[in-house]
Amino acid sequence: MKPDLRVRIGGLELANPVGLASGTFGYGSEYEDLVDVDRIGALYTKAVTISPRPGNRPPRIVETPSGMLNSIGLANPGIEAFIAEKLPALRARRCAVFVNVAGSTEEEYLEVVERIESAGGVDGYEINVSCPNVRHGGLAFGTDPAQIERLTRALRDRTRRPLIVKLTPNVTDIGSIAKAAEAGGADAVSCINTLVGMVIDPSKARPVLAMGSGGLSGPAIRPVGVACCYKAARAVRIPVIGLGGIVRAEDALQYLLAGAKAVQVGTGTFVDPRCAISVLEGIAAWMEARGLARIDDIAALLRD
Amino acid sequence: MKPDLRVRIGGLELANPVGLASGTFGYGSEYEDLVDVDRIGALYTKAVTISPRPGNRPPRIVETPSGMLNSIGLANPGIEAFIAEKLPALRARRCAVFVNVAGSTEEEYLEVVERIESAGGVDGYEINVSCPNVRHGGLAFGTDPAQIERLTRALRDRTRRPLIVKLTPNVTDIGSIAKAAEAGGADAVSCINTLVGMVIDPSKARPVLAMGSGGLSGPAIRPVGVACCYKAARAVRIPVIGLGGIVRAEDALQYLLAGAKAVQVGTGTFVDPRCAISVLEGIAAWMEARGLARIDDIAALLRD
Amino acid sequence: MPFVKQFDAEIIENRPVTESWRELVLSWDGLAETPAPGQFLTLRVSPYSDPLLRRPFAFSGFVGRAAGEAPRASVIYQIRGGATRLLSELAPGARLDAIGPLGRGFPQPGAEETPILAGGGIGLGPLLFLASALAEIGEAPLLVLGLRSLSLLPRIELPEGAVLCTDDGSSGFRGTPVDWISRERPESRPSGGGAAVRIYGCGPAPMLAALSGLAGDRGWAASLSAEQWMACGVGACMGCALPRSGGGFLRACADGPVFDAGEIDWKACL
Amino acid sequence: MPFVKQFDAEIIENRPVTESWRELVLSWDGLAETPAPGQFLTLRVSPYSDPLLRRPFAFSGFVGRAAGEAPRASVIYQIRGGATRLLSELAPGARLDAIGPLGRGFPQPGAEETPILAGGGIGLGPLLFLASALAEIGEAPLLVLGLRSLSLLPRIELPEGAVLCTDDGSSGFRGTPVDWISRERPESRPSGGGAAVRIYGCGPAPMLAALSGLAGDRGWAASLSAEQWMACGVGACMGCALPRSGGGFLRACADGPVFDAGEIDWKACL
Ligand SMILES: Cc1cc2nc3c(=O)[nH]c(=O)nc-3n(C[C@H](O)[C@H](O)[C@H](O)COP(=O)(O)OP(=O)(O)OC[C@H]3O[C@@H](n4cnc5c(N)ncnc54)[C@H](O)[C@@H]3O)c2cc1C
Ligand SMILES: Cc1cc2nc3c(=O)[nH]c(=O)nc-3n(C[C@H](O)[C@H](O)[C@H](O)COP(=O)(O)OP(=O)(O)OC[C@H]3O[C@@H](n4cnc5c(N)ncnc54)[C@H](O)[C@@H]3O)c2cc1C
Ligand SMILES: Cc1cc2nc3c(=O)[nH]c(=O)nc-3n(C[C@H](O)[C@H](O)[C@H](O)COP(=O)(O)O)c2cc1C
Ligand SMILES: Cc1cc2nc3c(=O)[nH]c(=O)nc-3n(C[C@H](O)[C@H](O)[C@H](O)COP(=O)(O)O)c2cc1C
Ligand code: FES
Ligand code: FES
Repeated sequence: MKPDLRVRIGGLELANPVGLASGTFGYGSEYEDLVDVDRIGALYTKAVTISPRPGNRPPRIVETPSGMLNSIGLANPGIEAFIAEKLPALRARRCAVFVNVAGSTEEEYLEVVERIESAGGVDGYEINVSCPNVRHGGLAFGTDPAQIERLTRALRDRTRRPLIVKLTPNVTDIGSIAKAAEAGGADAVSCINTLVGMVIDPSKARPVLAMGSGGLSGPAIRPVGVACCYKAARAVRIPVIGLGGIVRAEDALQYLLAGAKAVQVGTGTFVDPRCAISVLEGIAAWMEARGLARIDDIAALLRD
Repeated sequence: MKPDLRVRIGGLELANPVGLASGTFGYGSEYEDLVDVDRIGALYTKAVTISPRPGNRPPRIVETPSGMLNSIGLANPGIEAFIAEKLPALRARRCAVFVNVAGSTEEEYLEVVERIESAGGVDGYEINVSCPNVRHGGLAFGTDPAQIERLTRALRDRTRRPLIVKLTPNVTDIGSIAKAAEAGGADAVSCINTLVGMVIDPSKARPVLAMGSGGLSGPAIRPVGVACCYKAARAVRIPVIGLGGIVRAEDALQYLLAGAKAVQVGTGTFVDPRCAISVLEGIAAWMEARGLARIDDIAALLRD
Repeated sequence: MPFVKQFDAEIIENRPVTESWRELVLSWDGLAETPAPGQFLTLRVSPYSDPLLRRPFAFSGFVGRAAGEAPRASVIYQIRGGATRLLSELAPGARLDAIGPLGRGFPQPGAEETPILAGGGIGLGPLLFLASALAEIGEAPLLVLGLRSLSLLPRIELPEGAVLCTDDGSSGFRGTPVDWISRERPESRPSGGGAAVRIYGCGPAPMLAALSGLAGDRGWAASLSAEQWMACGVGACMGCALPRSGGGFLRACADGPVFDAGEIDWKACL
Repeated sequence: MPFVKQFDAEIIENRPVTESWRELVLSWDGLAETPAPGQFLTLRVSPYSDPLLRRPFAFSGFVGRAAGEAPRASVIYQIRGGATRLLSELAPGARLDAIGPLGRGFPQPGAEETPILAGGGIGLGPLLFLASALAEIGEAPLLVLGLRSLSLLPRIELPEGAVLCTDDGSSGFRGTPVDWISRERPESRPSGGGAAVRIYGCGPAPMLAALSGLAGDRGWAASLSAEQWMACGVGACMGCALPRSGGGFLRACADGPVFDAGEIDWKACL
């Protein structure tokens, strides 16, 4: 019997649990020739901010053992150009589309969501709270439960579409942050965003990335992501979406067993554009071999 | 001209900046046939606790991409057996010996240090504050600046030997923790300890480690360690000792450029027991090629 | 403690013995100590950081220095995951960073003891080594080997009289080595004397538990080789803990890998 | 947009052309589009996670489908770090996951433009490809190559009339390609007409900056191929940013790697 791969986030039904992570798949068209995006459950756009942002000075990426650092710096054309140039093609997608939203103040987040709500045509939002809050001394929104709850509540007032809060692992207690998002009315949390990291080139005696530090992603961080997901899934009742270092179906199964309802593939797409599709096929085959009917049945298997 | 490799931690002079990390080199004798320990700057013992601890149920280790998880669980013979059986050989070492100290309450830490102070023969202490504090709801000492400062101050009252506080990276702001250790009177901080991680075996639908989660070490975490070290070195004036994923001299140079005064090799010794020696030789050769006279000259090169 | 050495070994041979098994022969030129059956070495299979850790393998044979030829050590291994896959791709002439001999090997049988060697899977290598070492001191040890199926029989010369057991009955006895021994060797400890039999076991954990149970029932001695994930391989990291009978843990690498059956709680290893 | 494909390429040849350079020939059986000079492919060199990311390499040649033979694409690469070291160890017959053709290649020279191809280092491959493509359309392009020393000259057939420049004067002209061009080709833009010369440049960043400066001074056109770290190679990740003249950034992979000299702030790339 073919397993039922559908999963529900808020009021939205995704065809399957595999998504393409924000910042690694552009706005969906760049990988057109290589990936059949329509087979994927959800596409998360590169972060959109109120004003256009050129992004950080290069170099912006560097490889690390089993991972990579990036300091792209939210490079994006801004909400206006996003709506004019990117949204039409995204609207035509058969998979669910979540816009990843970023800002430096609460108002900026709200305005992006309001503008997209008026334009219509997307399925939901993923709120990137790893950005430094300029009003609060530059510490990221995502490290303070009170700020998270407040921001989520304000966003909740603006949209009935699914609202996902994306958690950063750079905190002492990810469970309390997940709880704050739930209290603020989020429909789901996704975790993890990148870990703060730095690579220094001894021959030049300076950091490889122009910005100094960057965000660590890829297989190197997978154990951290699975542990965060496990904790978050036990802290909240809303769905948890797991990501970090997924390159094979077994990696995604680790997240689903840890309690995630869905997963995302990020850096894995860079390594092999077919990654998300083969992860999806692998999950389905694994469920079929074990006679599991639904995605929820996976998490129920875990014996800890 | 041969560079001067000596570094100073508190009142102690180390012959060179390379150390062997706690938990990866036992009590110094296990690698006897393979490593000339006398060439190393410092040896950090496996954690010592007041009572003997058998450690956690196996499996205790699992490999991850470019890293490994461990949940050894502070397995050690306890302070009494340590003094009777391990200390005599450690005393005879030519390199500096730091005892890594752990406990579940403040009193346990204090008692271990007091007992060793009476016995004598070690060069200093490295305080492992990643252990959950049983009195404070199980959250690690190392995540709370107030607890760190208090514990450090109490330890400071018991010893004039160098006191190193070992920081965990599983916190929102490692700078504030480093500052608390400095305020409490620490002579140095070392960073980083392992990151919390988990690996689940889908075929068995359970975590590979019997304890569920464990500590991630090895090259995978190096970018996180360098970033933490960079931050800690800018937060405090006391020396920072860098570790996490060092396997080659260039890795150690990243830490020294980031502001560390010394480094430790942990998982790297498992991969190649000669690791610490070749790191040391590589640092010396690099300094010589650049005409650097002292270890401090390395950090001065950094252009950020 | 035996003297352990790290050296740059040359691959002399790396030959398929079944679909997923290989026999590796290394030039043991860094010779410090002659390895004993049951001891192991660790290999670093890649200069990259994935796979990262050294991998332990038991010796399956050793040929000392002969006229003009360096000593040779061999290993029989199964391709299981990343490191063994990489290892299988290395050609003769390639070099490997090796450390050994490590751990505590099999003890000699007592004067009154008949050795029975029982095993399967990755236990094959060390048992073959033990069989040839026993043959050299004049013993004619009985080797009882378990396989899932005949097609998995390695293309390796087995000692005379070796008993083959297959799960599917495709060759030899249908059943496990433990089944065979239980049926064919009903004798128990001779009243008043030492153990009649010493079991030497190496194989998957369930087989070790069954061998330990059988030996206990019959009053036989048993020396069993355990497997556990290892990081250091030399006793420093406490990673390879096995549950000790009566509480606490022993290290597979330094206290073992061969243990007297009574030392370990084999059931807790399952 | 050209049509890009991912396919399983077979290594036909992987031959040393200097101590640390190799020429790789792949069977381009996944042919979707014929690559143009200046375009590149990305290769996944290992199934393990270190090295992790795909690596970009410019085409150095392409031979279309001939009777009974699959099309072949070639690449000339330098062993620089982990991935290229691994790549150099692969034998003919091995398979590689390849994606291409990617990026924007070199434009054709204008009717009045004399093409001068200048480069060094890893720029050699794409310039050789361009030279042969230009020769096919009847141009006789001048190729000016820079090397640190004669001993680094690749064992590769160079087009007739190619000028060799060495930093140490061990062969040919002592100096850089930019020095040679500045001295030997003093002409500038003919009054009223188009550019007299189009520089095609590929090489290290300082050479590109110098070529851009020279072209600017002389009023020449210049098409320069830039290098930058890449993650996706298809324009999705914004990782390969290059500073655009007048602010903002362009993507090396999708907007380039070949740019009109005026598009990029080459000095800021140093
Ligand atoms: C003392 C000792 C002697 C050994 N001798 C041999 C031998 O002679 N021949 C041989 O083929 N193998 C032997 N092994 C096992 C061998 O070390 C592993 O098969 C090898 O490390 C697997 O590496 P890999 O990267 O290919 O597989 P991995 O990807 O690391 O593992 C594949 C699977 O194998 C299992 N596994 C791997 N290593 C261990 C372990 N140490 N303990 C328990 N389960 C494990 C796990 O279930 C894992 O999922 C021995 C192990 C020990 C501890
Ligand atoms: C469009 C494009 C075309 C290329 N064509 C060729 C080619 O035809 N032949 C060839 O030999 N190489 C080419 N390269 C460079 C090639 O991709 C790198 O040399 C290779 O990725 C190095 O991988 P590695 O793991 O061996 O070295 P690494 O260990 O990754 O790097 C070694 C050193 O090389 C430098 N480096 C590596 N990659 C880059 C990069 N992308 N940008 C800047 N510096 C870098 C760094 O200084 C680094 O320290 C091209 C690069 C690009 C972007
Ligand atoms: C190049 C790059 C750009 C990214 N940009 C964003 C972004 O704009 N918004 C966001 O929430 N996460 C962003 N991320 C984080 C990823 O979505 C993901 O959380 C992280 O990379 C971990 O997953 P992975 O290991 O599968 O890549 C980015 C990651 C990378 C590698
Ligand atoms: C097996 C193992 C045991 C460890 N035990 C201890 C310990 O007892 N006390 C401690 O402070 N750190 C302990 N650590 C942490 C290391 O000292 C070090 O901080 C960490 O592994 C990161 O460094 P690395 O990547 O070089 O291994 C242990 C690490 C490993 C891998
Ligand atoms: S593997 Fe380290 S103690 Fe056994
Ligand atoms: S490499 Fe991703 S946009 Fe160029």
